[in-house]
Amino acid sequence: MSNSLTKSDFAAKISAAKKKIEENLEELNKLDAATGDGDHGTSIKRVIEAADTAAQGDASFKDMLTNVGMAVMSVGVGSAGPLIGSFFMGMGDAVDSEELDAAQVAAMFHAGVAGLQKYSKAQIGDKTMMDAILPAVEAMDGKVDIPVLFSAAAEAAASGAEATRQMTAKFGRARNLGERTKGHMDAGARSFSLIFAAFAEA
Amino acid sequence: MSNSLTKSDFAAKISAAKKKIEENLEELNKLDAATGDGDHGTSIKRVIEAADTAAQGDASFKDMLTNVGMAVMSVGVGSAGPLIGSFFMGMGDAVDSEELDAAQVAAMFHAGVAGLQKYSKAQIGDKTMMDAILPAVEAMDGKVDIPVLFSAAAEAAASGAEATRQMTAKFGRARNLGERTKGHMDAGARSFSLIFAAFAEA
Amino acid sequence: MVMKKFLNDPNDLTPELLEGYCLAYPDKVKLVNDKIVMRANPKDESKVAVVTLGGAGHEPALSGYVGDGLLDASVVGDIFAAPPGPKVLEALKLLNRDAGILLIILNHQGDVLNGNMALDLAEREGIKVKSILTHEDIAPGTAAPIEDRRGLGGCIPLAKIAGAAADAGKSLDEVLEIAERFNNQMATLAVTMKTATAPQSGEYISSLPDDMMEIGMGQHGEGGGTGPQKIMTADETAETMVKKLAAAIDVKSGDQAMLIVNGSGATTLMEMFIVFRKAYKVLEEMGVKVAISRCEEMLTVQEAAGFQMFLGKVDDELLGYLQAPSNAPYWVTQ
Amino acid sequence: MVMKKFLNDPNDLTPELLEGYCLAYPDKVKLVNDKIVMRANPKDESKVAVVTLGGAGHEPALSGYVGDGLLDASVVGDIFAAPPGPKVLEALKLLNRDAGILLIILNHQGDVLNGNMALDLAEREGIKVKSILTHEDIAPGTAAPIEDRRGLGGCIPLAKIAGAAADAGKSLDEVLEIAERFNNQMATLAVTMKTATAPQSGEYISSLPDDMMEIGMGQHGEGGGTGPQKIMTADETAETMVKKLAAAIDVKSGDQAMLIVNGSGATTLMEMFIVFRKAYKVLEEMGVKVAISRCEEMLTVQEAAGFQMFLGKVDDELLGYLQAPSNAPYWVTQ
Ligand SMILES: Nc1ncnc2c1ncn2[C@@H]1O[C@H](COP(=O)(O)OP(=O)(O)O)[C@@H](O)[C@H]1O
Ligand SMILES: Nc1ncnc2c1ncn2[C@@H]1O[C@H](COP(=O)(O)OP(=O)(O)O)[C@@H](O)[C@H]1O
Ligand SMILES: [Mg+2]
Ligand SMILES: [Mg+2]
Ligand SMILES: [Mg+2]
Ligand SMILES: [Mg+2]
Repeated sequence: MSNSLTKSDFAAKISAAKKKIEENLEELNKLDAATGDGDHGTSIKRVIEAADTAAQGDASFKDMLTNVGMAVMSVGVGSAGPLIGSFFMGMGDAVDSEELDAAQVAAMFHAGVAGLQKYSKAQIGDKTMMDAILPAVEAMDGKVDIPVLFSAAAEAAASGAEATRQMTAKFGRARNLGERTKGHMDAGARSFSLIFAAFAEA
Repeated sequence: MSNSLTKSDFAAKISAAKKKIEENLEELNKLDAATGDGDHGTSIKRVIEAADTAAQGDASFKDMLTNVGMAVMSVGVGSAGPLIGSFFMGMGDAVDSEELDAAQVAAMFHAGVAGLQKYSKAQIGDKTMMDAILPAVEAMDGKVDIPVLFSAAAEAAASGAEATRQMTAKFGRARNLGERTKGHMDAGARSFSLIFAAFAEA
Repeated sequence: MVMKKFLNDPNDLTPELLEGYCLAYPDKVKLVNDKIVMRANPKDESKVAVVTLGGAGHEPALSGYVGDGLLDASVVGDIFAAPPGPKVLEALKLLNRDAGILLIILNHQGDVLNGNMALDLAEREGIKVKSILTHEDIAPGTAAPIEDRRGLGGCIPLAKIAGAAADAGKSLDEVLEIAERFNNQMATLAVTMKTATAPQSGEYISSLPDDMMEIGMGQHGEGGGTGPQKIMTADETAETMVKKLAAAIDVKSGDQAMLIVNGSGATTLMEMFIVFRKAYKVLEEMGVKVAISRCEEMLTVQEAAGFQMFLGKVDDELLGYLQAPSNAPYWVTQ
Repeated sequence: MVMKKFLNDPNDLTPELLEGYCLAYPDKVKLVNDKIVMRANPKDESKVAVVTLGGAGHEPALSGYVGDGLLDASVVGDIFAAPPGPKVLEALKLLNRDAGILLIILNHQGDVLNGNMALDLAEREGIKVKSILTHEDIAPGTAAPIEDRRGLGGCIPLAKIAGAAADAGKSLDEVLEIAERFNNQMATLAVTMKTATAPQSGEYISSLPDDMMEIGMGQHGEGGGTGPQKIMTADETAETMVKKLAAAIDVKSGDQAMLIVNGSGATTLMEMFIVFRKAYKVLEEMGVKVAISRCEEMLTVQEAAGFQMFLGKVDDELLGYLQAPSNAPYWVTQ
């Protein structure tokens, strides 16, 4: 992989993420069953499949991201749609060329976080997907090499997801279980550790 | 026991029947559960308790039987109420004195059967309480000694009930199960074998 | 095992449920003589009264259908047990009128015995009453003797028709004739997935293996069906059942029908809609017009999973009565 | 294990149930753009429209309450999942009018996120819409932050009030004010005895030991309650719950209230009547008048056993709207 990210590079990463999510579907449903309603695997699968389909067209990189965002929002899987949809929509705001260097990739992901935060108030430590996403995007800062950037993100997402085991859920359905959520990894965080891992591998 | 049957003799027999039914409540519910809805023990218990209460007053023998019949009919336990109620009501039709000899006792029970048959078309072999009642009442014919009359009735009721095991139900809820009722003793027949046994013992 | 039900003393089940019911809908129904549910606003005595009887435990049936345009009274027995004949007589006495009374009896032995006893007693007292026996279960086949064809949920639309005709001022003979017409062209078939617990004893009523269902079970879990079979899809179940029903009442292209999916208790309305959809489509393909329908719990069997599918052929007059205004707690039509 | 449900392909659940529903009540509701249930006879555009959104799997809620005098539309998501914001926007566009639209959102994160997104998008398109958030669950206590107080079945009587006020010609601000008044004086508490199976996966949603029940569980079987406790009698359960509800909305002697016992699925109407009876009596002792009530399955959780008890304080105006004529399939008032 060259040291730039094009639309088709990113589309390939999304495809890889889709494959990885599909492979781990059962585990994700089980994680959500422990603290929520047991559908997160199915939901995230539908989200990432919608993203993958929307990423295929011949729109510009920017428009591709907006399309992916809208497609994800329209999936209709409860919270995951609007949250992850606004993440991709947000990314689109920061992209204006067809080839990004490492700093631009990091900026794209930061813009995604900004989009997501319009809808979610969850912070690090609240036991949500944020616990994987926020450290992953932080870890991209200052990287010059794109593969290194994605590996760092994947590593940070993985340990962020791991850390959710010790946390008490503050958002989503799991919030109602309070202390009883301790000891279980958050399903959404696990999804994003898988997604960032796929981004790094593809 | 003398060789005549008074109202209080018969009331004592009803009390004995009540005791016997109460002792065998579970078995009767279980028998009905196999071929019906599992409530026959509870139903016949309520029937015989109502009969016992109604038998206590100081009415004439004839009126006592009518009162018992009406009380049983008013119990509200599905089929058992009207069937057994009309059995006692029918008995009342045949009684006109306060002391009956063996032939009059047999006549009283035959009149009971006639009352019952106004409402039930069940015959011997149809796997109902008739399979205990009809042979029991037949067995009373020609007896001169009242204890002998009741022993003969009890014996006939017992073997009549036993014989229902081989039968296919033709009446009541059990009818719907058809062939599947074979192998189970009929609950109503078992009740009357217990009742006639108590009549013989008291 | 502890029953998973909200109950107090099992002996008080029926009085408590009736009291709660009448407290919930006091503008529509009232409880008289412990076990008789009557309209809160009785109709004019010049009109025929329509009465039914049956055991409790099937809520909302039968008492849920007492109200303007529907039943005048329902005489309630204990759980799954017919009320005693003398209690039915009390209701007939309360509603005694020159116009007469129609007594709807469902074909279950207890109901028939006690209903007939009440009719005998009423006749002796000079009460004008006629009866109609519903027996629309087609599980044993339409050629089966009447004793084998149980009265299932079809008594409810039949009561709606009789109630509307009576409220419209028809004579007793006319009400009976109209109700009999419907009685002869209606059919019900039940299917069960999970049996229920008898609320007094906590015992399971019958049972079904985990992967089995049974078509044709009675509404107390008693048999009568085709025996346990592997669970089918909603579409297969609906198609199998509606075809049998259509054949039984001989509906043909151009006919109008009423279609009801009546839930037994635990089966969700979601499933009932899915079943209804297929049954409707099968009828549509046959050219039969579903002119009126209901999808809800009408006559339940405690927490059994399953439903009764009902199909009745209707003409414009019957349809008019089915669509006429009514104000029973569980069947309100504007 | 095979699920004891009548289903076809689990992926088709929602479209099939919606199609079945609209086929069963074609004179009242119709399906638009796949997932929007609208009145078959739309009301005059001069009147405020009332819309809600929510996942399927809770039938008859929410779509069962679309009809004259009640909702104008319900936007339906997949089983237990909020519909996407863009789909909600479609409904708002279809009902766009100068009089404005009231969007009722139940406080569940998915509904809130997608509802808010639709509101954002609608604002950009110049659609006049305001929203109201129901959050009447008192399981976490009334002092708990709003995020913790879920929107349960109370959205249905609230929709009845908003729908009746809108149909009566009230302005958007007036409808909102009236609905908010009720919103601030209503409370719901749920109790669960048996959890349900998710119909897509066949998995049990949560679980409860054989001799346990839980007060305060959410309507998807998620927790939030006081934890499992030994099964209480119907009277104890009713008394415990109604007292908490009465305290939460501070009803006092002389007040009028609406009381609902809303079954979760497998709990029988028999049990609900018994529970209602005791709750009514406790209120009566407090001097609170139950001015209107319902006992039925309104917002279910598949075949879960349990119920939601709802208590709302009403004044004559609110009571008038609750009693006003309506013709939704699952809430008909003459
Ligand atoms: N407000 C939130 N912000 C960020 N992530 C959230 C939020 N609420 C929930 N999540 C994430 O969503 C996951 C659950 O997703 P999913 O099961 O698809 O949605 P639902 O809760 O609608 O069933 C949780 O594990 C958590 O990571
Ligand atoms: N038509 C009938 N004639 C005589 N006995 C009958 C008839 N129908 C049913 N029985 C008897 O009644 C018994 C069942 O009684 P019970 O369980 O109390 O009534 P139910 O069927 O209403 O639950 C049967 O075992 C049978 O002996
Ligand atoms: Mg989930
Ligand atoms: Mg029985
Ligand atoms: Mg139910
Ligand atoms: Mg979900």
